[in-house]
Amino acid sequence: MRKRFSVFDFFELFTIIITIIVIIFSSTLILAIVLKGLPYLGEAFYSEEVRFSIKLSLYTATISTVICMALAIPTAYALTRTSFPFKKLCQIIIELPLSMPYLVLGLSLLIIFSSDFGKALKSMGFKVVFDKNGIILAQTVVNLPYVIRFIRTAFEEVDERLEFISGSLGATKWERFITITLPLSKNAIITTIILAWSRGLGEFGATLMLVGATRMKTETLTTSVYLNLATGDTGASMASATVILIISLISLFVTNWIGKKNTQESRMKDVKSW
Amino acid sequence: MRKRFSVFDFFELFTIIITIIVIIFSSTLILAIVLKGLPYLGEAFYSEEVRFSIKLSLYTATISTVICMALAIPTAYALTRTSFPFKKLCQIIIELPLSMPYLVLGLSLLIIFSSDFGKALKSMGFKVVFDKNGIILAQTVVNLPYVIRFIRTAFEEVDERLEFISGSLGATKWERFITITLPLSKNAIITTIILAWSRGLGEFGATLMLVGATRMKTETLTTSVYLNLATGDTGASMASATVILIISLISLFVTNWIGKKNTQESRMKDVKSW
Amino acid sequence: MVNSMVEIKKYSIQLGKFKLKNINLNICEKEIFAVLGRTGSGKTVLLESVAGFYRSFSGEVTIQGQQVIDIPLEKREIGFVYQDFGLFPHMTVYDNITYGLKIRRKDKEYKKKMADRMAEILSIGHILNQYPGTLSGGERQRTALARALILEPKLLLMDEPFSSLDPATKETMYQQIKKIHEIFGCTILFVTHDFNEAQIMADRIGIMVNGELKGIRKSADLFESYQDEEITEFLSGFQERRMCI
Amino acid sequence: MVNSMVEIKKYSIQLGKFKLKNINLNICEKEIFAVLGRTGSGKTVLLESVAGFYRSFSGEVTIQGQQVIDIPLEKREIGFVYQDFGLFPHMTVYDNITYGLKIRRKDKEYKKKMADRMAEILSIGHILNQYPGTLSGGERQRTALARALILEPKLLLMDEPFSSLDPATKETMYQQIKKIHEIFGCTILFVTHDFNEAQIMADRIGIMVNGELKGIRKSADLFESYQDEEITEFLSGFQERRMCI
Amino acid sequence: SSKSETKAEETTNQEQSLSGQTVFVYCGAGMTKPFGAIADAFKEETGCEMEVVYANAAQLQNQILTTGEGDLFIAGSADELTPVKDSVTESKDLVKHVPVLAVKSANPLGILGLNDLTKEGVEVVLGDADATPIGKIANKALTDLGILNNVNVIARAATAPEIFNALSVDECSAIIVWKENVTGSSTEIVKTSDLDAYVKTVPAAKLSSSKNTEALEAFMTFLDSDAAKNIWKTNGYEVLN
Ligand SMILES: Nc1ncnc2c1ncn2[C@@H]1O[C@H](COP(=O)(O)OP(=O)(O)OP(=O)(O)O)[C@@H](O)[C@H]1O
Ligand SMILES: Nc1ncnc2c1ncn2[C@@H]1O[C@H](COP(=O)(O)OP(=O)(O)OP(=O)(O)O)[C@@H](O)[C@H]1O
Ligand code: MOO
Ligand SMILES: [Mg+2]
Ligand SMILES: [Mg+2]
Repeated sequence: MRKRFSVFDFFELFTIIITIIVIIFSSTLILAIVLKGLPYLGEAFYSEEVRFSIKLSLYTATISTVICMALAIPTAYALTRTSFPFKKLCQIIIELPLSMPYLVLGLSLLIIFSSDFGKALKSMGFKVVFDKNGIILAQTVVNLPYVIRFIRTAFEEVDERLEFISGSLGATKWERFITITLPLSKNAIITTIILAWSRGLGEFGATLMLVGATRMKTETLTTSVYLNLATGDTGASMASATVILIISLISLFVTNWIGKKNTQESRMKDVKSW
Repeated sequence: MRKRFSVFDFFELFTIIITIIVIIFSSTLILAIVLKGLPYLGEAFYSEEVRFSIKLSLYTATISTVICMALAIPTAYALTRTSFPFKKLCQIIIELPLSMPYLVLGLSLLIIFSSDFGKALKSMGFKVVFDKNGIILAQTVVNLPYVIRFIRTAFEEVDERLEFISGSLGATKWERFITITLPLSKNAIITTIILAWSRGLGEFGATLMLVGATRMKTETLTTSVYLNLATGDTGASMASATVILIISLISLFVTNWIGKKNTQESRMKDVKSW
Repeated sequence: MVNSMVEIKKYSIQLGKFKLKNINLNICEKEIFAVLGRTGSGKTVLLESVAGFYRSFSGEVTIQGQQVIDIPLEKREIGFVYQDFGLFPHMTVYDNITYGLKIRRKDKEYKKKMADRMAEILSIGHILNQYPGTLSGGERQRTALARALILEPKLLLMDEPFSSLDPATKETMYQQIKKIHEIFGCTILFVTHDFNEAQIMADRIGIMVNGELKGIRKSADLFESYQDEEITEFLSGFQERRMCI
Repeated sequence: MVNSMVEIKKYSIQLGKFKLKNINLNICEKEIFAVLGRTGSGKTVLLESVAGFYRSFSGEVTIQGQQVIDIPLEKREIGFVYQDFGLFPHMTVYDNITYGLKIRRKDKEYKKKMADRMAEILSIGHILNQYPGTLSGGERQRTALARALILEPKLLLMDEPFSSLDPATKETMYQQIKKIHEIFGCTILFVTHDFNEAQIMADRIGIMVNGELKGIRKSADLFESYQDEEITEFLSGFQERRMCI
Repeated sequence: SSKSETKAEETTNQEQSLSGQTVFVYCGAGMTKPFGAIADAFKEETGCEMEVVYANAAQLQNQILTTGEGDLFIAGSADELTPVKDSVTESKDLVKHVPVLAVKSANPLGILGLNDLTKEGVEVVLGDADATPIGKIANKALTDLGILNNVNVIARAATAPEIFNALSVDECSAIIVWKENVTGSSTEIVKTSDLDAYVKTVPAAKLSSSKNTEALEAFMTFLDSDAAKNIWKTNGYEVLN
């Protein structure tokens, strides 16, 4: 009889091998960028243009993520917790832009915000086309369908019985939502925020279409990557890409730390890998 | 005392208003595309080129989704259910490309697959650059970080105690995974598949970089949108975009139907909206 | 006659193949009413019905004269101890217990005071910082009890509230609940499988048989002879044993 | 002496503030052993320890001479009836019950035959198509029992397996489990709060007091005098009541 | 369709020599239409497979440099050859690439030449001055006139079609863009000679990586044919002699 059974059975081994393949591939991908970008990185950090676009990227990605969540959370709530006519249809309309090329979404935005409606907005001081606002808008539109879909899925997984119990203890719908539904979908929401923010940083199809790429005005890091690539300046381009990687790295560290599972919540913490 | 309390309280009303805003916005976005594309749609369907790109789009998006899932599910399992050294680091490496502009990922792929390694692959019959395979690869690379992240989150939410119980009933790790973990994360997985497939349909940044757009050979619907836009042929471009919308619509209907919640699983089915 | 707290009239509901049939019950203010019955006979469904959990039924359930489903959930002021506890997994025992107080915007000191009082009554002081996932069965049950009791509800619905406790702890619980009942003056409707418990605690007892509530009577008269054969059969097992001891 | 099935030697484990201290226990083949004890005293932790749930402990637990944590989980062949049932929420009762058989690649007919037999023994034939979420407490408990029993395990660990059942159903269960025990010849270690149940079912009884397993003796001698004050106190409540009936 | 089949057969009979061979071309995305037609015509005539990768100039340059594959590069302007000059063996000019000044139709602001761009209320969108050839041209032209700093450039776009989009959705009053970009009835080209000095040529550059001399030479010859020139013309390009 095998006394000390190997810790890895075949299936586990298989998953670990796949993981190693994915990691190798991912590292190669990253290295290919970093190796090209590294020699120009110092230069990039000294460039005012790059510093401007770092700020603009962080600013727009953050604001668009906030807007996305502010729209998506109520929408996901309404889609999963209330009943109104044509709900399924509404849901499909909301999710339809999922597979649109970002370029098309950008063009669509350009058409909408160049219409009389957009002109009216502009005269009221809310400029979108060729403006920072447009970057935020483009990122929001690109992300919203996903974000809604993921938060909806998360809310659906929450045990509604706990919400009922919370209600019977005196919590209004709003309080039930804040104290039960939201905390119980915390992990999915953190993941979705990371998605939205990362996509905000990396998006350029819709942005270029709606706001163009005016240096030092609407130039995000990603636009900078694009412009430098178009100029033939691959080094500077990869330097900008490396900056994005660094930002991404920091944000992943931070969110990993926030999203850590509370091991105190069950008896299982000690029990991994039987 | 108010006898018939209004069905909508303020919070619910608020979420529904937000939802309506989102729906209006989403419809406008879609309409702006469809209205431009509709007059050219008939023409598009008769064009052999469009028919080819529909097929190619469906083919590549489907294959890349399959590959993505085939890589992501084992990886997510290894990341959540096994222990190996530097797990947190591995996880971050895998998720780092999240915020990369697709263009950069495409360039990175181009660099890797034009290297001696890529040349060797090519001589072995696996062509990537300027080839269909490249489209699949680009879509896979673009989607993989998200897909892994979402499936990982889903697996983390599964009650590990049920897996232990399954094991104590005689199930090997593989069987536990297939009968417990996977079905319990079904909804999240369906949502992730929709994401990957939709993004596969809509992606063009990485694809264009890696394989360009050769008519009737590597022209997907999305590259067709891009090329027509670049030529100034907005009508044809929007017609292709409308085709994508139609495909998307069909797929959403189908998946909505598959992902329907099994209301028989609890006593709550009758109980909505207290 | 004293005021009636819960009135159930011609209440019927169908859940899958199971039917709760034509329930008629009047529970007075401050009364303690116990429901006995075989497993799967519909006791939990009855309690859930009183709490207004279901929407598609016939007949009516009123609490203090108001249709229960017309009262918004958060205004019903019903304490419910669920058979499977229904604790909030992401909150510590302390946060679970004081949840209702937090919702009512009570200040920290008040919450602390009340939680400590509850913890003392139910002897769960040592687990206040644990999460429900780490608790023992009996600890979970008492946490669920504390969460309902802390709000001093007018109506307390308890579904087998002592089933996971050892006899010694049970005894203490009986005394504590009786004391609370006296102080708050709440009405209690509870389900139990323990005839002894029903007799100790309740003023009246009803027996649920296949979805029908039968043989409602004073708890002292529980073992008096019944017309209904099913009831006799249900009680017989226990009676036999009681005799042989 | 007969062969020993479970051997626990100097077993200690710490979970949060709780400690299970220096457990020593030998359970023979085919023996039925009951664990009594106050709520939160560590009975469930003891059962989980025997099943090899924890990894960081001192001392040892062996099953038929093998360290339990060295046996891969899926080869342990332990039937475990969990206190909170642990049913698979996405499977019907039938699929829950036959889960172990499916894993063992038994054919459809065999599964059906066994499931029907279990359903008859435990009277759950009418709920085979329901999902756990819709079941009553007692139905869940018997589903959990059926899922463990259907595999005819050599060792059966049951954590308060009849707590959600009415007295009449309980009586039937005692008979059925005893019958099954005779036929399969399995060893049973179970936790209960019901002294009567322990005496009816068990050969020997142990009492868990604050993480220590004390006063192990023949079940007939349960109420004989003890040296240990804590045990005497624990048993006293029941004894008093027993006397007054 | 039976007609075209017989036609195809005839051509196959005439010049079977190139069938089975492939010419691999990189072509600027802006010229997708005319070049696609030319490639089709060449294939029909010779049976030679045409593989054309369309993308913007920068992507194409990257692909040429990174992969070291391909036979021919058709760029939007001869300047685009600079980054890949080491990979180019010889190039020849095909057609003129004409930059124009475009405004809303009916020219509401009365813009008659580049100097009018400095007028009050005129908002201009141009290409990025480094990344797009058309942006470089605009900058050069305005700098030569000494008015670059007086022109209200509200935005710069990354591709020519995006510049044109800005005008066609009425987000600006004037643009400088390639002639073939200006389509539709909502815009018009200003008749001025201000940009005549900045006309570029579209080069066809043979790449050093080409291993397919015979087919490539045949195609280069075909590019000089009337058939090819007519295709350029019908797509709004001016053919060089
Ligand atoms: N949604 C449903 N679909 C099908 N059957 C249901 C549903 N809800 C409840 N039932 C059935 O109704 C019956 C009564 O359930 P209930 O929970 O009231 O039993 P109970 O008297 O509380 O039993 P126990 O003492 O075991 O808790 C059970 O047989 C249960 O299976
Ligand atoms: N991970 C943990 N962290 C902190 N305390 C724990 C943990 N696991 C168990 N405990 C504590 O250990 C004690 C014993 O738990 P156990 O479940 O064994 O009790 P029990 O004897 O089964 O009680 P009951 O009869 O109520 O089920 C409890 O007080 C419980 O709170
Ligand atoms: O078609 Mo171009 O070379 O991107 O202007
Ligand atoms: Mg019940
Ligand atoms: Mg226990």
